Amino acid sequence: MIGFGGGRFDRRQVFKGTGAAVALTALGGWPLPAVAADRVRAGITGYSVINTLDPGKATLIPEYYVLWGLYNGLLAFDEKMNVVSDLAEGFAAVDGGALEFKLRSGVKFHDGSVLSADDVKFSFERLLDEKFASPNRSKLAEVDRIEIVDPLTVRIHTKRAFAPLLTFLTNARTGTQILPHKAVKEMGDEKFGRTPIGTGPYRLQEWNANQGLVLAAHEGYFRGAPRLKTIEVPLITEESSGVTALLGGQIDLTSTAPFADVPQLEKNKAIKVLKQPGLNTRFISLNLRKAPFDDVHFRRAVSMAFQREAMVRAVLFGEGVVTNGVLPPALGPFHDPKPRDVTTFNAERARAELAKSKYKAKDQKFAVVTWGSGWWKRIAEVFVAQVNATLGTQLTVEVTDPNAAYARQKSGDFLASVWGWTGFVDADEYLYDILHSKGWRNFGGYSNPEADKLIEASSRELDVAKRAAICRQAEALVMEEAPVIACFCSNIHNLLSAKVDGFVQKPYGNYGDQFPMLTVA
Amino acid sequence: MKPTPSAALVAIRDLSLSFPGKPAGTWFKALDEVSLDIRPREILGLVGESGSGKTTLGKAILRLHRPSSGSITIDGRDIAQLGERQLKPFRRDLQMIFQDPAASFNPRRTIGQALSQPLLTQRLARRAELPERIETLLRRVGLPARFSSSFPHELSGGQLQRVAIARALALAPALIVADEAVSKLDVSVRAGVLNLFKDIQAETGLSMLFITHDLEVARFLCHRIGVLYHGRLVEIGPAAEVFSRPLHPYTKLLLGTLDAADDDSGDIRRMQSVSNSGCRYLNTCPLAIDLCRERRPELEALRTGHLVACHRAGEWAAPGAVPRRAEQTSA
Amino acid sequence: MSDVLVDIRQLTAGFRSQGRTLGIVRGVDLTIERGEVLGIIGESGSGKTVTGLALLRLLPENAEVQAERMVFDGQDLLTLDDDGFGALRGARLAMIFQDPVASFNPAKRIGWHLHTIFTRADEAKARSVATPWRERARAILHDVGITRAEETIDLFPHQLSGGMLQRVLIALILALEPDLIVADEPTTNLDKLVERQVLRLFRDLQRRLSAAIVFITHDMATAASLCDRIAVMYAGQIVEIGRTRDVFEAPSHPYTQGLVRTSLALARGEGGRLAEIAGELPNPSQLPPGCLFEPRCDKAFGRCRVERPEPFPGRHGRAVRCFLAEMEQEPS
Amino acid sequence: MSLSAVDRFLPAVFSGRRWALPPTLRYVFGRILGALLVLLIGAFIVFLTMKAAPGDPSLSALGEQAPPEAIAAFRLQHGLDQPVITQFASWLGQIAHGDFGNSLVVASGRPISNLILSRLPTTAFVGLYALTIAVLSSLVLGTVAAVWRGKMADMVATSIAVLGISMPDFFLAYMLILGLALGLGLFPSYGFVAPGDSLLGALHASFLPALAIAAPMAAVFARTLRAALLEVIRQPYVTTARSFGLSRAFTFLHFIFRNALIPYVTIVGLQVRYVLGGVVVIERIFGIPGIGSLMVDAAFGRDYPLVQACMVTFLAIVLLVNLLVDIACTGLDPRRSR
Amino acid sequence: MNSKFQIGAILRNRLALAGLAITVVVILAITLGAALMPHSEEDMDFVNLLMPPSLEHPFGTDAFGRDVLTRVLIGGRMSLMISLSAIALASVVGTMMGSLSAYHGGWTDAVLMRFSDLLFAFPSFVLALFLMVVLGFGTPNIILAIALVYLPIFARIARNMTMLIKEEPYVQAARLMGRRPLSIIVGEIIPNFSAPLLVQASIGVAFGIILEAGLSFIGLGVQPPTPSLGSIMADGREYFSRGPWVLTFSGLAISFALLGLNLLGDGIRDLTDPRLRERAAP
Repeated sequence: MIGFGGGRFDRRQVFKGTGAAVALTALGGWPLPAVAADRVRAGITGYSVINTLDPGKATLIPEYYVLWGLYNGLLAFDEKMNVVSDLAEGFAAVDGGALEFKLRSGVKFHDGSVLSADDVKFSFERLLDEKFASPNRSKLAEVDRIEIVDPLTVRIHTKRAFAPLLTFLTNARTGTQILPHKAVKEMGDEKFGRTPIGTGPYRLQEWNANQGLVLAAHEGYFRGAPRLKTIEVPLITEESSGVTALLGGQIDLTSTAPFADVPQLEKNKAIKVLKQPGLNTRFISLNLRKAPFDDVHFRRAVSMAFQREAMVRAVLFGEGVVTNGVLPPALGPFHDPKPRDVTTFNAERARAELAKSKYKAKDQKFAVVTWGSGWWKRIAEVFVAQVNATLGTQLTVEVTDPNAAYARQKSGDFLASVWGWTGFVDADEYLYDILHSKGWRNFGGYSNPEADKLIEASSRELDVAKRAAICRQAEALVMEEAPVIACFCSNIHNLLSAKVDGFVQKPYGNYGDQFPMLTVA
Repeated sequence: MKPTPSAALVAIRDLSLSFPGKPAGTWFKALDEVSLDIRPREILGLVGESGSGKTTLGKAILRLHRPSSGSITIDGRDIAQLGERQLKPFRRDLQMIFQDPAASFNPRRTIGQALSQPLLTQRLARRAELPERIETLLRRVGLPARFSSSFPHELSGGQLQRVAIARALALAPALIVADEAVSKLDVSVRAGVLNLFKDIQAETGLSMLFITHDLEVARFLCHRIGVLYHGRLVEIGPAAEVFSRPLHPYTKLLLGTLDAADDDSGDIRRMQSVSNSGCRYLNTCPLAIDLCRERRPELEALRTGHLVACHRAGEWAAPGAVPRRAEQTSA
Repeated sequence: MSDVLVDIRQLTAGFRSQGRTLGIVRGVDLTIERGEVLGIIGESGSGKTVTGLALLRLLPENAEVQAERMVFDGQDLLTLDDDGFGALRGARLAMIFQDPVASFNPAKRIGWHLHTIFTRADEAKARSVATPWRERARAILHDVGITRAEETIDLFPHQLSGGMLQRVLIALILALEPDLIVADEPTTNLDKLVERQVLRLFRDLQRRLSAAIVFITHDMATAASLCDRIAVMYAGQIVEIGRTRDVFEAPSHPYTQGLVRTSLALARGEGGRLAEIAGELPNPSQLPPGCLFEPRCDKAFGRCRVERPEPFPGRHGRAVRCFLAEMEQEPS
Repeated sequence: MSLSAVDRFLPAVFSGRRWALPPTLRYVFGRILGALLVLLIGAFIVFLTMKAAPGDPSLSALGEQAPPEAIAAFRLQHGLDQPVITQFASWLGQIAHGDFGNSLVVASGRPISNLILSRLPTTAFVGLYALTIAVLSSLVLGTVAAVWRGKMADMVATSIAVLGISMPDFFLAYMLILGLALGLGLFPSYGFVAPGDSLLGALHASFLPALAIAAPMAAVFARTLRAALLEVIRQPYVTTARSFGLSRAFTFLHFIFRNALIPYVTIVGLQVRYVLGGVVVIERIFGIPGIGSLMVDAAFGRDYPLVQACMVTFLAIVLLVNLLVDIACTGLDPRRSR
Repeated sequence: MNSKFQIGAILRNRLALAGLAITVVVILAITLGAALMPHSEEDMDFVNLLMPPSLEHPFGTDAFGRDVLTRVLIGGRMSLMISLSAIALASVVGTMMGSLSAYHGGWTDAVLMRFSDLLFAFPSFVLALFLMVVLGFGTPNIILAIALVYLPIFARIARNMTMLIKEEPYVQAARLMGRRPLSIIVGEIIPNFSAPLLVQASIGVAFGIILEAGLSFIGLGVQPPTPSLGSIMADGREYFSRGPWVLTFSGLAISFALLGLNLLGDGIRDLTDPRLRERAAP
């Protein structure tokens, strides 16, 4: 059966053409509808899997992309990454170290129920519940208890002063978004993950497992119904396919862009490219328990043996900045822009450090683990090529798949592996998790009691400037020992069709939270 | 009564062989309890239509097939169920000449290589002796020694069949099975090869099982003739006897002394023309009676050394006797 | 009106292969009279099949056929285009091949073949037949001795034996009612018993259609039992032709003599040794300069080695390609 | 065909006289039974092999940032801590009830059967589309090449065919995108339209992927058809048909083409394997939500149950097609029915 | 069946000649040519990243500034090596498997053929993908995966041919001499279907290259920095719009090599398959 899309198309127009080619040209793009004033196709590119839309269970970036448009947190980040109010009108420290949040009144969930302090308490306690086994539990690990003062006031008591808490309550990659208590209880966790209900500007209308989702405007949104009635979110595995889809008018914006294409895309008047250094860190993870990386001199030698600038050019096509540690520039005061010797290419010093180490270059024939076929692989290639050239080692690249790579990280079955983290909004997630001897992402087994103390102190310091200073100090101390080989921080990108406006990019790669801001010409 | 084994070079008793048939799970009885002796220094002819089991019998005797049951006794040893390894010593005594001379030789080996293979395998010659041995063999079958370096496709069918005889002779076997050995040859060369068979048998005194569908060739060459019909040996006897006084109705049909009804009876393949109970020839036989349906006839000696498997053959045996046709008997 | 149906002069045929042409038939002269059975005997490679195929213009594309004259019933075949020839085939000329199984379209039932041929025959004779084809099919199958005609019509070729299929082929020819039938070794693949029956059918066929038959065979006995005249081919030439009785009782060419001696000895059941023809057919690319049979001939003399004999005519249409025959006929 | 050896596995009762099934039915029945047997063995081997693979589904399911306690809970919940044999037994038990279990990673918690059922029509559509293009073009190319063999037309058709199989489908896909999508803008370079929504739209949207899959196949088909036609032309029955004076058109259609279809259909059936293989990469390039891209996602995600289900599905499709081709060939070639 | 073919015959067959010529050019290019290239396939040049084709770099440079032509030549060598090894493995094991299975029949045959049927029933790329995920990455595993995909094809050919040839009188004659089965299979049977094996092998090598390229293309390829044609294409795909020459030239290189192998395979088939030869005489 041939359907003609509700009369949008005139039969004669199709067949008047002189040949099949003409007819097909006339059909170009059809029947995928052209951008309509009330809908936008916001492709999630580079990913194909969304498992859950339950913030308490979410782990994957594309999951967050969507749930940022479905939920709100108590707080949010503004364009400059300042913490601002969201569901909470405001907050204040009360005596005894607790934080008191005053909720907006009249905020409605998608199911029409009204937000109350009980929902907040429920959402956080659910996250804290060990049986629930939330991957985001660590965000609230320092929370002692949650107290309902009145239906619109809630107090969060922490075990100790915990500076990162405020950032962890934002609508970012946190999992602390607020859920409706009653609805979750009625549905159960499993079902809720698939039919989510939040306070956000959009609600889930349709979800085809790893094909895409359709979001519909939440008419009762507390900031007013969003302009766009429908957001279609196709999942596009290949980034480059995302670009061709955008250029072909099949989607209107993308969540990422292939680094290589950015310069050309910037020249294309039909689209807009938004970019900035993101909240991410890319490094070579080393296993400090095994030779040769148990030797600090060898680590330093390797760290000084390659040009990070060349890596940024060859791997990211210039779409990123070199880093001297794990804290990315987007963290503002936490980032120390001053170059460090140990993370700066210097062939002579590298060889000098190598000479000091107990290992000989020619004995080093191990593989640097990486995965995929994209730029993750290229990091390892550039790294290995340069280190071999500088030090005379015979390192190789071992490409595997992300799962195997991660499994090997966790089990310690690696010597060096390309690694990195993305979307962390608080310095503590970088410093403590990766470099503290008890940090659960500290796969290399690095341990420095002095650094541990500093990192712990930083999380207790509530004054941002002071806390940043401690963090920089800790990072400087750690990086001298090169427990990981810092490489770079990559830019984040969004591609927008020229017709789309209103998208404001934030360094953690906010996507869904901008859906209500979008306008279509 | 069965042939006495004492005089036999090869004694075959109740040899049966079945192949898996279509549809799966059924079996096709290619040989059905065949018993016969191959005597020293004789050429035994085996005649019958295509599909009668002549070739199968020949190959079973040579153990190119493994019989389902029955025995093949050579030198007092039953080789019917021996494995390939145990057969090796018997191999040199039993050789075969095949119907298609072109297919009898590996196209990639020269005639010389083909002739030296058996000698080397059975360790009958050292490498140094080979050229001389090959030349002798080739001369023996009337071919020039220069053929030694030729490839099979460079020789004609007649020449190749001579080489095949030479190859069989190389091992000085006691028995050669020749399977339609002249039927693919051109008329003008056939006579020469037939003469060669006759000469060689006379000179070496080996025995020969000569399988053919050509009765004239069989009469020319063979001392005794056996007639196969659908896996059953229906008649066996001295060549002159069988040709001049055939006992089985089928033999008579073959010899043209008894006319079959000139129609398609039994000719449609899917209609099984071969009877599975009683006498196999039942459906085609103009002389069949109820007894033929009920009991399978066994080989019996009606004259000295002339055996036949037919309930009504006795009626022929007396000179001048003619059995009445089936219609009359059953009426 | 002449009784000559086919008149061929100097037919040569060969095959192009890898840039060369390999000659197979080398100057065959042949006349076939209406209603006669002409046997062509010879061994494989002697060119008898190619002669037959050339007669019906059925040789494959890489074949090269030339002739001085090819006349069929007063019609010059050499100037006839392919469509014109196609109209002759099936209507006036027909052929039966060696392998009956391979002659049938394996995907179609016997009835389909018959039906197709009825259509073709009616079209060629420009007639319409009211009888339903099934009835015609049944009748014609009965004519060739197939009693289970009704069943046979619905069978596929592979379900029939070679003998049955050869009968059906004969039925097809019967339906076509041609004037000339070329039968190429039609009984070679059959068992002796079936062969006898099929040969009998051939005699029937010839009687009913009063068609001329060219019967190609390598079997002397078969030829003798069926044919009015015999042509003996050797290496692409007719070495001897004449009335069957003449050729068999008094073979003139040494090759014919050899063949006849052997087959007679076998037929009579004589013991002792058979007469042999030594040697092999000549390689078509390395023909002897003189008589083609010379290398195998025990009667060859000097002239045979340098000169190729022409056919020397004799009585009753006899012709022999041998200098000995010439000498016999021209007493000097 | 791959199933021919199955006969030997069938107990004799099926061919015995007690079962008075007509031969064709018995044949089909035997084939189905054989296919099921292969399917079962295949499923078992796939299951065992997958278990031996490195990597951990819990990690992919929960993401890189999952803490250890979540992983332990996940493993317990999905029975991954059970012995392999127990897992296989329970898996087989589920399958018997038409339940492939739930996806662990790719679409966590969803029933795999739903997932596959939702993807299958897409792959079937693209695959059949490609097959149609390949069959139609190869019929023309192959016939032209055979009829005018040795002539210019043959050279052209044969060259196209050789070029067709010399180009990897994914390379061709990119060249098509470059030329027809990005260059001329005739077709979309990405995306899929369900034929249920709009058949014309679906044909348009899937043209490039279908063409990329079809091209190498069309080449193989055309060569097969050419060879088959030339083979049949040499058959004695064709000469016989000519000797009867049957017209060229009739002879070609009923004798030559008709019988050349037998090897042609067999090859078309065999090539379905390649269609399905090609679909995997092509679906990924063009973003088509079919079973091929599902398989890749599942493989990369170590979604054990899903990979197994995909492999079993692929196996089932191939076996089904083989079965159909077998039956079709039995229809085309009466010699096949015993 | 006389499956001997001579160089002279190849030269007379235009297709086979073209195939042979292309294959020779390819082999020369990836051996001599690669050795003569002024660039190294691994040396990175961060100044000349993604340079379009020029005299200095006829195929341009890639994201690391490496010369694409050099990489294509070295990569071609790698791809051919992988495919050749895989096909060699598959043909030797498959042929022995098929021949033994056909020669002995019975349960050996049933089990071996069942196994091969099973491998054959999976779409080849899906099977290769599955095997790669199961076996893990790395060149030996690619070879193994491709070999396993091709194993049943060779087993099948060998089985069918052995089934036919083992009934040939010359094989029977060899048995009558008392020769051992293995000696007969290796000495008498297999050489007589070497032509179809060779045809299948040359086509198999072509498909092996495609298979390897396909695996590399979705990210399961050989380990860097060693290039293979597939991994070069996969890299090129990453920046296809920025430097289309990388994907295009490596793709064309594959197509060229495959063209040669396919033509050669066709040519050998034409020359050796008696059914395809015009009848010289009836």
